[in-house]
Amino acid sequence: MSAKPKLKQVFDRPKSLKDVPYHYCPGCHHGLIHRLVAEQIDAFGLQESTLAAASVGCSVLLYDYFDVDIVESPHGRAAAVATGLKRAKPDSFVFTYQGDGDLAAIGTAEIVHAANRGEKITVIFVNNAVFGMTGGQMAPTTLEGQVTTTSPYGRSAAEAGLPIRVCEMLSTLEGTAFAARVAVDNIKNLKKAKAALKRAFTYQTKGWGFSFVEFLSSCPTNWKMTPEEANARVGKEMADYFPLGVYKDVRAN
Amino acid sequence: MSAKPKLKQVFDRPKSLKDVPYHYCPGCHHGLIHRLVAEQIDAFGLQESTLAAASVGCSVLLYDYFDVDIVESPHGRAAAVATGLKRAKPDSFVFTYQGDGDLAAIGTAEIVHAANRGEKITVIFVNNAVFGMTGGQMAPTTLEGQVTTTSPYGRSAAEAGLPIRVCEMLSTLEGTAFAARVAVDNIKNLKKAKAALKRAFTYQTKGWGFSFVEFLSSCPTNWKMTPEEANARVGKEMADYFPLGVYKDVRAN
Amino acid sequence: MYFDTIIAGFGGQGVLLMGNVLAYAAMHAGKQVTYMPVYGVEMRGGTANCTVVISDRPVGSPIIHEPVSAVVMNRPSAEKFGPMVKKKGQVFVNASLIKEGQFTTRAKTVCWVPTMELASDIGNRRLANMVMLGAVVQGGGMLTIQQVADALSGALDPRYHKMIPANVGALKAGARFISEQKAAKKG
Amino acid sequence: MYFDTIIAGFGGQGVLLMGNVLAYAAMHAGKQVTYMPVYGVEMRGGTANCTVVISDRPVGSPIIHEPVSAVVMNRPSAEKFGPMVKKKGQVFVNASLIKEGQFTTRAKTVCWVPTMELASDIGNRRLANMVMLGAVVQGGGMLTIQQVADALSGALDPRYHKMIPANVGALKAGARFISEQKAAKKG
Amino acid sequence: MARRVLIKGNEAIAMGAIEAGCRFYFGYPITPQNEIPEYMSMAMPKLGGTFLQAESEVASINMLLGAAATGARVMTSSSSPGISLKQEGISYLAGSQIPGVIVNMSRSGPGLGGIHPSQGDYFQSTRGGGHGDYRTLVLAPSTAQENYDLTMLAFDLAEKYRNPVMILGDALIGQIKEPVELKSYRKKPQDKPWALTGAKGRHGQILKSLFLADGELTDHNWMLAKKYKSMEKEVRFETYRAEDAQLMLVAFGSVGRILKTSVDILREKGKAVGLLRPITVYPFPKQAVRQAAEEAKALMVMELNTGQMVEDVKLAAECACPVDFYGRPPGSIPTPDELAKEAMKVWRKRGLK
Amino acid sequence: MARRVLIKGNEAIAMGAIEAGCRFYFGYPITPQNEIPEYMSMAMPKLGGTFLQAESEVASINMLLGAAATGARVMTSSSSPGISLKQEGISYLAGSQIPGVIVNMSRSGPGLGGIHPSQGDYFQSTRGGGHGDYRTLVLAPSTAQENYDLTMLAFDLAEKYRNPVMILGDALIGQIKEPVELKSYRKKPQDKPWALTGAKGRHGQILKSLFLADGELTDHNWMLAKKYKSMEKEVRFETYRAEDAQLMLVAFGSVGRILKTSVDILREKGKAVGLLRPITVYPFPKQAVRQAAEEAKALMVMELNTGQMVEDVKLAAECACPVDFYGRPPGSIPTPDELAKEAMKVWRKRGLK
Amino acid sequence: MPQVKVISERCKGCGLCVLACPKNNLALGKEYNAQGYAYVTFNSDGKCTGCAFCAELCPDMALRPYKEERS
Amino acid sequence: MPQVKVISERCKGCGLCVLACPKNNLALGKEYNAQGYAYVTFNSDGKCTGCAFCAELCPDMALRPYKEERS
Ligand SMILES: Cc1ncc(C[n+]2csc(CCOP(=O)(O)OP(=O)(O)O)c2C)c(N)n1
Ligand SMILES: Cc1ncc(C[n+]2csc(CCOP(=O)(O)OP(=O)(O)O)c2C)c(N)n1
Ligand code: SF4
Ligand code: SF4
Ligand code: SF4
Ligand code: SF4
Ligand code: SF4
Ligand code: SF4
Ligand SMILES: [Mg+2]
Ligand SMILES: [Mg+2]
Repeated sequence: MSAKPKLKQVFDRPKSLKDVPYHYCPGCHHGLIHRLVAEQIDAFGLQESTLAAASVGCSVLLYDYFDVDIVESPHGRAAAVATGLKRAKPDSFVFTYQGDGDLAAIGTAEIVHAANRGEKITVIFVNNAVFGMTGGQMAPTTLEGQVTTTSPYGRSAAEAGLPIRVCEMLSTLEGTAFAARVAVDNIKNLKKAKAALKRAFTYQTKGWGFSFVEFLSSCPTNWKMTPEEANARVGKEMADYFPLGVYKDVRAN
Repeated sequence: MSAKPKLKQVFDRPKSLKDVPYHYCPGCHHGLIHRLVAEQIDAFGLQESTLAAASVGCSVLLYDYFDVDIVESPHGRAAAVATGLKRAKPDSFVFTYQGDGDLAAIGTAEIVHAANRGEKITVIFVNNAVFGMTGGQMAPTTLEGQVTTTSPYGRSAAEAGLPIRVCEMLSTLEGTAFAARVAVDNIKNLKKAKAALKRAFTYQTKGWGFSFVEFLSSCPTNWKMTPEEANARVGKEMADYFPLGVYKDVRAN
Repeated sequence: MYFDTIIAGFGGQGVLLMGNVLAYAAMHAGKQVTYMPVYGVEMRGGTANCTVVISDRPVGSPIIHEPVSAVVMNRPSAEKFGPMVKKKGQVFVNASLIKEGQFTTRAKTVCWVPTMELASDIGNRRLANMVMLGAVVQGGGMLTIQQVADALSGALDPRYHKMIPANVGALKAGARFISEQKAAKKG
Repeated sequence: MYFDTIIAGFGGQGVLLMGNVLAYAAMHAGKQVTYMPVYGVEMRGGTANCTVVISDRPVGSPIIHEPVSAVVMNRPSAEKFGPMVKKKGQVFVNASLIKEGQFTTRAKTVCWVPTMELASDIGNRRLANMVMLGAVVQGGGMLTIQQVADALSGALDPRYHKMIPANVGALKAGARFISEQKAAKKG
Repeated sequence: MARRVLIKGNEAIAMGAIEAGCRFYFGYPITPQNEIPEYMSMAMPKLGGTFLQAESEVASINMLLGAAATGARVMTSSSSPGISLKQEGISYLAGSQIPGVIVNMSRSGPGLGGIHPSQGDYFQSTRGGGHGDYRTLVLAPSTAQENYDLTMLAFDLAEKYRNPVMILGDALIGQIKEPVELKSYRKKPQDKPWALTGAKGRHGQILKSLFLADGELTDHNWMLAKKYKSMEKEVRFETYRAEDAQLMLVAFGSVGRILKTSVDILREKGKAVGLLRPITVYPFPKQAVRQAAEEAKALMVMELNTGQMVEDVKLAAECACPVDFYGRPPGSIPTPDELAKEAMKVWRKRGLK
Repeated sequence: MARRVLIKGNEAIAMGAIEAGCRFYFGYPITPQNEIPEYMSMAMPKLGGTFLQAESEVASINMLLGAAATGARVMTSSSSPGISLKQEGISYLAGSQIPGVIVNMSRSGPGLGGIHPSQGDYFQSTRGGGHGDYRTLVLAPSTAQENYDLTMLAFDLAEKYRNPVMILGDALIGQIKEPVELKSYRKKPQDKPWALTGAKGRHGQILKSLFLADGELTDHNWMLAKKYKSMEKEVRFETYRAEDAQLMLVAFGSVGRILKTSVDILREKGKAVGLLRPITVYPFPKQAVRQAAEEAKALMVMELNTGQMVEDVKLAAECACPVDFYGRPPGSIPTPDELAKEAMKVWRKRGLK
Repeated sequence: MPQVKVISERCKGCGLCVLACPKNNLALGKEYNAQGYAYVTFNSDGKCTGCAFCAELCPDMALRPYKEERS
Repeated sequence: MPQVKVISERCKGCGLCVLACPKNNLALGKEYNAQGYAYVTFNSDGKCTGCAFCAELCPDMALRPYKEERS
């Protein structure tokens, strides 16, 4: 009788995530993005030196999940808070985690200037084209025609303009060293997302400047879709308007 | 004895400017830019339908000079105030007049979003690379190495980043219909400035969208230069970093 | 007359609609009424609840710490709200998802309503909430089933008006179940 | 001892420096002193002024509505501050730029100081402000010229220390002018 | 005949505003007031009005400033942190005398705090959260019906005084669904010679708060102070079973409504307890409180905070009788029973019979 | 020996901060406090510290929040409109218990107003200009020397209470140049176990103001309320010729200093007039005022506004003697003579001899 | 044989793993967990490759794939 | 003959018109106006073309150029 081959666990939680359930809705990508960030913290050995600026949005409870030092930021101000953290503790790894309402609406000035100054921080931008936490209002990144609770007839370009492409806008600034847009709707994209995150972490740990990773993310609840439909929308409509890719990588050789 | 040929005045104040002296320092371009704007108001016959949003900066007393309806905006918020004006009175001609501290620092979110929404307003942006009114502090547009009262050792790119090129940044937004950077340091540039202003006015009066004219401007007082030196700096160092030209003109044929 | 209740369950179970219909019916019956939903972050994670207070006098507080009744449509709700109900109160339990012993309560009366089964019986499992509402009205006695049925056209979005007869059927099924139970107990 | 003055002129005339040197000298002489500049938008348009108060007692208000003296270096300043000076006060007028009849004042004493001419005489027209300060100190009597001269090294940026002897010369020239005038009047 | 509907407090505000002729709304989402922008986004396009979701609360108060400068009726709404961000703009509105209605469905603070009902923004609302020596009228509804009615009033007052008017509620007031009678608004068209409409047949005119010339700002501030004084005639309050009350409870908004039940409970026990509920919290019903202080044996203030309105009550009572206080920071809503118990403590402490 | 220098009030603040170990400054220019960022921009690089000009006041208060969260001593400064914009951030600092020093060299409002000395921000500073039921310690210096000394104190208090501390001045206090004795700061190194320094040898820790669980926010608010109560021991005030005063003047900051001369003038005329000058305006020197109200025949409050601190004085005096008020909105600075005259009016009105 | 353990109390029944599995090894079940979610079940009929795609794409980290150890 | 009138009370002596004039017709004077500025003076020795560059570039609109009317 041949010995049963030993089974090895090929996936586990990153250790910089606490072992607690998320409060996120079924199928929400926030949880997945958290994990990817935590994996890099582990990979770079940064759990003991990370300082995070949480933001206000569905991910406001970030600090219940990440086992690192975290400060709550007022809505939209995470990039300014992170600037304070990094200036005071330049040897720390500092990141923000912000939604599209947080970063692209109320926090526009803070993100533009943090990028322009070339703050040595890493910004995780979760673009789900909607204000999730507050119940599904229009965001600056809401697609044209998309129905939300404050665009009940669909977003109108004439009234509200077209969605802002943040990655592209920030890439025009001299201070932005790395900027990429990724998605986690399938394994291929997930791998690219991991690579982009890794690169962003590299930028900060090497002191190369401001790094920015935009995640296209789903919000089944407020999109009024099943998780599968929402997941599919990320790769289709969203990625159509917000093309995936690396927008800036000043140290690319 | 031949009759002396009659002399005709070949230059006069625009009528939408009140006949009062400016409070500006000798050689300051603000006064000149005021006049160019007023000339277009006259040329387009808009004195009776113009609503302006004044801003906070050396030009805060705009309403003492322009003979049109004007509301004071809190520092940086002129683009939001103008949005309110235009939405409430869509048939009016609405413009803002903002300095680089006002528009490119504290007012970043407001200008980005007004542009992105494609508000049908005209923004006059006076970039003199310094906070004039408050006594010469560093602005987001202050050139690298430039000494100001808050960059006494010269602006450091490592600490403060490089100057923001607003015209370029706003041009990436879908809502920006017209954007140009001009100067008034010599007759040639003055003519181009007039043409750009005219085009911006055309955009608004035809309802074509958001129009933006950035003026490189001098601040002899805070640059600690004579008016001539300051005037020369506009055309040299400033225009080197902030290239003049039309950046966007979506209706150009 | 005074009645209050907390109605709780998963987001998809239509608990807010139950509260709304009840409140609407109370208004039409000339009562004072308040309806109070949970809102904000508390909505994440898929649970929902609302509180309805019906009275002859103006309603002071729309939120109740010790309710006269609770309507619990799933287990987490039963665990959370069961213990809060007054001693003399009633708990209406969705017997299709909750089992005996899965929650505690001081309440004298616990009505086990097999909502999904009753709804299936009348041909539409999705009407489980209306079945429960019928049971609550019958058991609570603050309104008549007819008053609630009459309120449906006002409370429901016109898009759903064609569903009114089915809803009325569900209300009645729930009411009937309670009556039968009572009769059984008495008998 | 109590003395106050408003010193006013064009931005380029060094009026703020005059005030600073005076305040610095007062501090070193062990007096209580305040110096208050104008600031903000009022600075546009090229005029400047400051107020210095010197006293044996703590100074309550650093801003004076009816000053004991005013030092006016140009015509707009004379027009603005001349009328504010107390009846018993003194106005020090820059006679190089201001003519008789160009401003009004109630002040008993008006000293016309040809600052630029006196400064030219000692070889540097740009020291007109120090000439005037010498005149003010001599005329006001709140400090000695020596006290002011001694304060220069502290009040001036080290870059300008090599200019101290010239400054002292200017102070003295101004003081001498006042003494001579007084002597002339008496005589 | 007035239509009776079952609507949320927030919807009542939106509907009241629209009934009062408000056609411009600028806002930014925040719980627990989202039904206001959501209602507006649905209704405005149909009415030819403007709903605009701004990029922030700072932007929205300034859009309001711009639109209101043209003489239009304009509203914005938010909740505590967002209202803090609007303070600079509110101060400008007051300084430039531009009317506007600002709704604060306040949350529990400080900071992000929570979304529980709370009355922690009383000071901010009544004592110039913004800089400078200005005041805003502040209306504190306690039912959905009052939300509707007072919103209409808010627009009238804003224009009458050329001043920002605040509506101060909380999650209870905004989220509650109650029957509301939809009365119709009797329009009083007002002349607005100050409005910016274009320099047609006149010189350009200006709305501003900057006054540089000597004494100008002093005059401006005196004028404003006089105006604020003149607002005192707008005082509104409600009394409930106040006749012969030995202990008079004083509370506004959500606590004010809960206390009615407490008063009933206490009256049933034979205790002569009444309620004075300020409806305008600025201007504060000083005279009514003063009178109550003279007639009752004790006043008792109850608030969802650790003591804010109690200062106004003490200032108004002028030591005519003792003023007790029960404060309860946000986090849970007190029941009528609990509050009745607290009242009884004071009843006994003050030896009332 | 302490060095004596002639410096501006604003510079005194910057120098006091640096002496107290402040190495992080975030600000945005605004008159009349620009000498603070300007001094910092000059000094910080030499000290290995950080001066950062933020894109706005909103950004700067949040940079302060971030840097202070690591346990560093951090300062920001601004003036009225900028302080209004910081209110949300201040509320977050209070809620998350993060220390920080915020200077308000206030301007005259409302709105843009002007840059005249003014005391229109008293309410905003002492009564939570931001949302929620929190308090900040507020120090009100009246001389350049006090600017220096109180700034050092501000850092200590901020850390002691894990709370934002405000320094409230105006153009007079910021722009005046006076001799200042540069005392040296005796460092009291403090343990800051709450500071974010990286999860080394411990789990991650959190600084936050959001409390969602039932009752958690109530507890948090009670804890804060207790803390505010405990701050009362920090009360500081100065009396001037107060012995036997029949009329006690009460004023803070710039008016406080001007009134000293007025008191001298009145005393010379043989009038028993004294001055009580609150140095901390929150906590307010209630007991001192109460005692003055008992000992004097009348109190008189003078402010550069139309009536703010007078409420605190009345609340403290508890009707023990009449409280009169002279207010003067910004626009011109009152002279000692003018104020002495106003005091004489009250002297006569109250029949004092 | 490779296999996947489902931590049923963590599963929210979103179905994203079902989509992710190239071998169709996962399916939403009929049992509800305490949170009220019908959690996913693993069909261990031998098709699982241990590729971990399912776990990688599960937002809630409810899956633990195992694979034979290479020796 | 083309010429330029200087509104001396409006001139701030900045010298930008001096720079602008292709014919060197303008120069800063030695007289001060009431504001204390040494205002510019026009040298009418016949070189002025009435091109108005000076007026166009004067920030303070202190210049009024005149030109023969074409008939
Ligand atoms: C100053 C302020 N304004 C508004 C809010 C309310 N608010 C909370 S989260 C949020 C937006 C959330 O959207 P987003 O940033 O896209 O995050 P998501 O929930 O979609 O992940 C808003 C507007 C707030 N907390 N503070
Ligand atoms: C909220 C606020 N912050 C700061 C100020 C002070 N302030 C007035 S003008 C100004 C900047 C002026 O610079 P800019 O916009 O470039 O105009 P300029 O004077 O250079 O023409 C600042 C910071 C203010 N009035 N309000
Ligand atoms: S509301 Fe949307 S973003 Fe928020 S947790 Fe649910 S799915 Fe995710
Ligand atoms: S300070 Fe500069 S921008 Fe302001 S008026 Fe003077 S020169 Fe012009
Ligand atoms: S490990 Fe791969 S094959 Fe196995 S269940 Fe998961 S996705 Fe399917
Ligand atoms: S992806 Fe995760 S949460 Fe979703 S069904 Fe699969 S195991 Fe459950
Ligand atoms: S009009 Fe032309 S030529 Fe004549 S002075 Fe002016 S710039 Fe010179
Ligand atoms: S450009 Fe105008 S202000 Fe300047 S010197 Fe010439 S005329 Fe005078
Ligand atoms: Mg979002
Ligand atoms: Mg500028």
